[in-house]
Amino acid sequence: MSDSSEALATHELRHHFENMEQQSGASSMGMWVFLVTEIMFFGGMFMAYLAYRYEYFVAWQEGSQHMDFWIGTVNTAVLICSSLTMVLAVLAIQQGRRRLTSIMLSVTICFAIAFLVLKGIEYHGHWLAHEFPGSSFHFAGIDPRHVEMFFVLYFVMTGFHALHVLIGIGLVSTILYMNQRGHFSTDYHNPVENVGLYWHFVDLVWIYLYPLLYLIGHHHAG
Amino acid sequence: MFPNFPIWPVRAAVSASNLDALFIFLLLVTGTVTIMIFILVTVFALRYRHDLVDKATPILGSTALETTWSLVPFGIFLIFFVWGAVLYFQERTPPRNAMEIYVVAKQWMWKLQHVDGQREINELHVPVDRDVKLIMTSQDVIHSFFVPAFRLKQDVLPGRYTTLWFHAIRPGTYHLFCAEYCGTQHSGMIGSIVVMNPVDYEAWLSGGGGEGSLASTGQKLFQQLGCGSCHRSDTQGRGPNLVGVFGKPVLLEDGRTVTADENYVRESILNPGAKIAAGFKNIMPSFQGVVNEEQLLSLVAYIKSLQGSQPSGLVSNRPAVPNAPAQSKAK
Amino acid sequence: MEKIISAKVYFTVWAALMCLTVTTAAVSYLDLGAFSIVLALIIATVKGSLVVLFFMHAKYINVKATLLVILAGFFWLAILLLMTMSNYVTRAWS
Amino acid sequence: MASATTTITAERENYLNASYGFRSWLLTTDHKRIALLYLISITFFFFIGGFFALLIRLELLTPQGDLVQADTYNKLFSMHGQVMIFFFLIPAVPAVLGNFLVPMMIGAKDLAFPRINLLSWYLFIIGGGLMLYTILVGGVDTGWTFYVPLSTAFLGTHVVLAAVSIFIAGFSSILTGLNFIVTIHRMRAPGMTWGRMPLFLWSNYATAIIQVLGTPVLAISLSLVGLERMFHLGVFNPQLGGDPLLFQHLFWFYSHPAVYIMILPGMGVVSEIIPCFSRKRVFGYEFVALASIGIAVLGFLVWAHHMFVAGMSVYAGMIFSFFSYLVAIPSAIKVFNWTATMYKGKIYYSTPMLYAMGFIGLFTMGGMTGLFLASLGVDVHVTDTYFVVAHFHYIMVGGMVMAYLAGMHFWWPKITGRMYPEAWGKLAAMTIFIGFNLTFFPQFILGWTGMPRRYHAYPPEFQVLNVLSTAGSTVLAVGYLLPMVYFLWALRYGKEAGDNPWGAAGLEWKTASPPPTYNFEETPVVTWEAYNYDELPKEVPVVG
Repeated sequence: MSDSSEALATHELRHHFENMEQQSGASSMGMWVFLVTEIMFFGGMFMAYLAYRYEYFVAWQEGSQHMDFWIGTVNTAVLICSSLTMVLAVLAIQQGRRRLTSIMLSVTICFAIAFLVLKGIEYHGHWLAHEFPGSSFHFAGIDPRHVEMFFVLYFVMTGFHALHVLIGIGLVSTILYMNQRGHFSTDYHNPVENVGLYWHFVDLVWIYLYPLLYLIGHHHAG
Repeated sequence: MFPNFPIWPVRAAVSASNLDALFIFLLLVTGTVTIMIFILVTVFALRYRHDLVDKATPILGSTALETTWSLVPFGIFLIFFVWGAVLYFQERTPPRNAMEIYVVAKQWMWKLQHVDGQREINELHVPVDRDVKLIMTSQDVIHSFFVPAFRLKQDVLPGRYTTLWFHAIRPGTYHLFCAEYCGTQHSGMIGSIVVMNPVDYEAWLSGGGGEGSLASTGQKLFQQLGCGSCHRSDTQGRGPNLVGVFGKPVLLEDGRTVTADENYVRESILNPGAKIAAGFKNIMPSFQGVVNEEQLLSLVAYIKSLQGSQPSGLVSNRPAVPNAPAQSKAK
Repeated sequence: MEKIISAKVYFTVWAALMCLTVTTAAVSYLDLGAFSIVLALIIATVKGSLVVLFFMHAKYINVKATLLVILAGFFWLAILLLMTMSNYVTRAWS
Repeated sequence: MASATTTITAERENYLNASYGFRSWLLTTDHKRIALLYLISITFFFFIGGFFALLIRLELLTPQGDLVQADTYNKLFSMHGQVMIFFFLIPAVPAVLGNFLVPMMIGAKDLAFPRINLLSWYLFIIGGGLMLYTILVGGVDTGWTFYVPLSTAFLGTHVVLAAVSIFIAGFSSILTGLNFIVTIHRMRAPGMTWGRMPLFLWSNYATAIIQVLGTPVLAISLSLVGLERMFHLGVFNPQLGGDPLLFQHLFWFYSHPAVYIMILPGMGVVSEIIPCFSRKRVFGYEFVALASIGIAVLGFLVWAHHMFVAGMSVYAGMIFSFFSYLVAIPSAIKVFNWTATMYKGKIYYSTPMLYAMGFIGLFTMGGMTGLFLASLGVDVHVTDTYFVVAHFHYIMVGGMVMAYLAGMHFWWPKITGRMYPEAWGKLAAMTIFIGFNLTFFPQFILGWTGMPRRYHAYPPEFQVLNVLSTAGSTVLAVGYLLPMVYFLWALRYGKEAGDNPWGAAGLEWKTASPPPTYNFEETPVVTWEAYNYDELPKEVPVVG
């Protein structure tokens, strides 16, 4: 994210760097630092999840049983596949195969859109089941107040994650456009790598969200 | 002295004397070090003024000195830490048999309720030389119960009980402040603590028009709400028998154990499904919105007063017939 | 400076991730008590490590400082979670 | 300011006269120009925050609370805190002096990501603009702490607006930190090893660590507050099932380390100035350097000492109290080392040195009173009273603002190429020192005797000390206006400074004043240790 604009105008070395190696090292490190801030951003939500799961154990179990297990599982697979195509896009540009890079980026975008569509279907299901927190929320089982909080955290966490997927689609599209314009080559492809890092991070967050939200109460429901 | 220029707050409780000792110790130690640094900076600045010295003497540093001025402060800090922690632990551990007073804070007043039924607003009368324990909650935002003369402060939280205890040693009238910013009239949420001689206190108690003890108010409410139809005083009820439960560990349905303290009783009334006692079903309705904070406190006081002759130890309260048929509506 | 990893590695990692997803989903049908969540998180951590090490090339980074950045991220997350939980876990003690 | 500075040193091309016009400033990627943009912005916010402070002090002149209404007073202290912390103190040294000096001190042409640096300033301006808008449409009265459920369910003011403005300013701070970390790691000139870096860089590096790791947690906490308030979602509000203490944990996870964001760079400034005006290498370089990193790491383990009376468990309180004492040790190490640096030096009482010595004194007092607050038992009494207010003003204003002014005087010749009037500088330094102590020392006593903070009206016995404090604040205000005036005067009428008026070590003094756009004619190669004053002229050329 950070460096796509950084390199937009220029193929060659930016004036303030001594050489390409310094430039690409700085760019990848900058991206990692940015991802660390993302870890801490999601960390705040994981903290809320953890504290309340500890306090309202039963409600968390209950809430989890109302997740759409199959959509969650399929979405996990979708994101893993998109990570594969993303890393293959990076590999292709490293080898200078620009056309293959474009294809792989396009497939990644398709997977990302599929993820969001499935997420939308899932949200719609929750809406119909009166599981949206707020005045329309209705829950018949034990401890409805804290089950509602489970749903608050569910929507906040998956909502922020979906926002990141959306931003990811924008970034991958930008990279795709730049690649079509011939911006990248074997020698210069930092932006592709950085968007790749960002995309894998989005996958990484989901890898934890999946068990924490979908699996903790599943055996009771299943 | 100077009535409008105090430099030391009044010492009116045991906690105040304890704390003052630590405070003076801290003041002496930190004061000495601070003055030492001031003197060193001043002396160096004067002694090594640029026109008195031809050339600075290069010194790189000294590991021995660095170690010393890391380890010595560390040792001193350990004393501060342990002393402070011990005081804190004492302040947070109310003695048994303390006289209990219930506090409900709201924007922007203090409501105080004695076990015998007297209610007060923004003023609390307590006897000298008695352990007094406050059980506090808020019905809106976070407040903080602060009595400078006792050197005590505790935030008062909505949705939970916090406690505070003191042992007053000097009769008099002392400030009660709200110390946690709580909205527009925060600075108006002040009151006073009146510490009285036992004789005066008895006189005050008999003068106040209490409407029966807090526990008896709670008992009435308990009957009004129909709690007794399930929480019977034998083992046949659909809910646990509450006699002698208070203060004991309770085995929960999911295998965990909690202590039946004020917060557990409160949670079980407002949010019965959260921690169900082992052997019982989740059939009790929530009383969220049905009882207010003061009524809740009276229920807590009532349940606390039910000190029956149950054997101590882990109270399981399991009914004689496990999972008694109980699907009809509770209440 | 940069190392090109063969597509074979990526496909292997992908296959492993898919298998682990199926495993964790399958295991969730069993009631293992408290161990359910532990197992699910162990699998998630294995999956996460695979993503970070191979897809994100952490295994191949030759700048030590960048590795330090990654470790710092997880270390600070642990500080946040553990230190806060110290309050919740000990709340009932007194 | 821009047009005034461009008239000087016409002969040599430098970053100020390299190009002209608004576009050349607003679209610049030169770290030095961005530093000046930040300087103007934060100075503006400093005076806004200062104005609120003066109103607060005027209100407290009398116990009745008769100058402004209670809700106005609450808005005043809330906005004083939010403006000063997020729009002055946090960006002050890193974004102004750090931006200007970090690349130069390591011998680089610019920061690693110049455009991101500019983006960071724009985010600051957007956040700051929103904050100004919040103030203009009626302000906010949450305190700077946004405690729930007060902020999410009870106040009718512009809470979400203020939260969004701080959220955005937070990203500006993150980007500055990100840039510094990468720059210091990847852009050092040949020979500029970690062990040769000036301590200002070490402390800015430590600051950047906190900015990058802490700020996102503030961002998510404020987001959750906004969501709870706007959509009535239960996250923290106990009436909706939440736990208000969780908010306090998340908030202080950032906001306690944020105190170190504010003070660490100031420590870096002082570590530059004391060796220069003692003409001697800093005592125990490695220890001062590592103490910065130590503070950054340990600083993350102490946050809940703000919550000792909040209803936290006794055992958690003990853990956090212990770590709070631990983090005091690196700070103590620094104070001892600065003092030891003066020993057998050749000391010049220049303006920056006066500020630096003032810093040592005031920071020591702030730190020592911190030991009272770290002690569980004492904290119960003095927390949420004026004792805390005095303590953190000794650190933030006595420490940080003194250090910031010290740095501004020290590097003013480098930034503008002109000297400020030395006599006026000394006068201002003395005025500020006296005014500061008069303002804030009485507040220690007020707090100890029990006056709670954030009180609009107070019992009459506290009046004498409050009057003293208000009197001090007027002296302090004059002290802060003085540098403003003579700095502007010096832009046009100041003596030309020359490249290195102080005879100081450090790469920034080896280039022209003001420096050329790319800082150095050619990339410097460092072959010497930091603070090699024994190899430099034994006297300070200008004030000597």
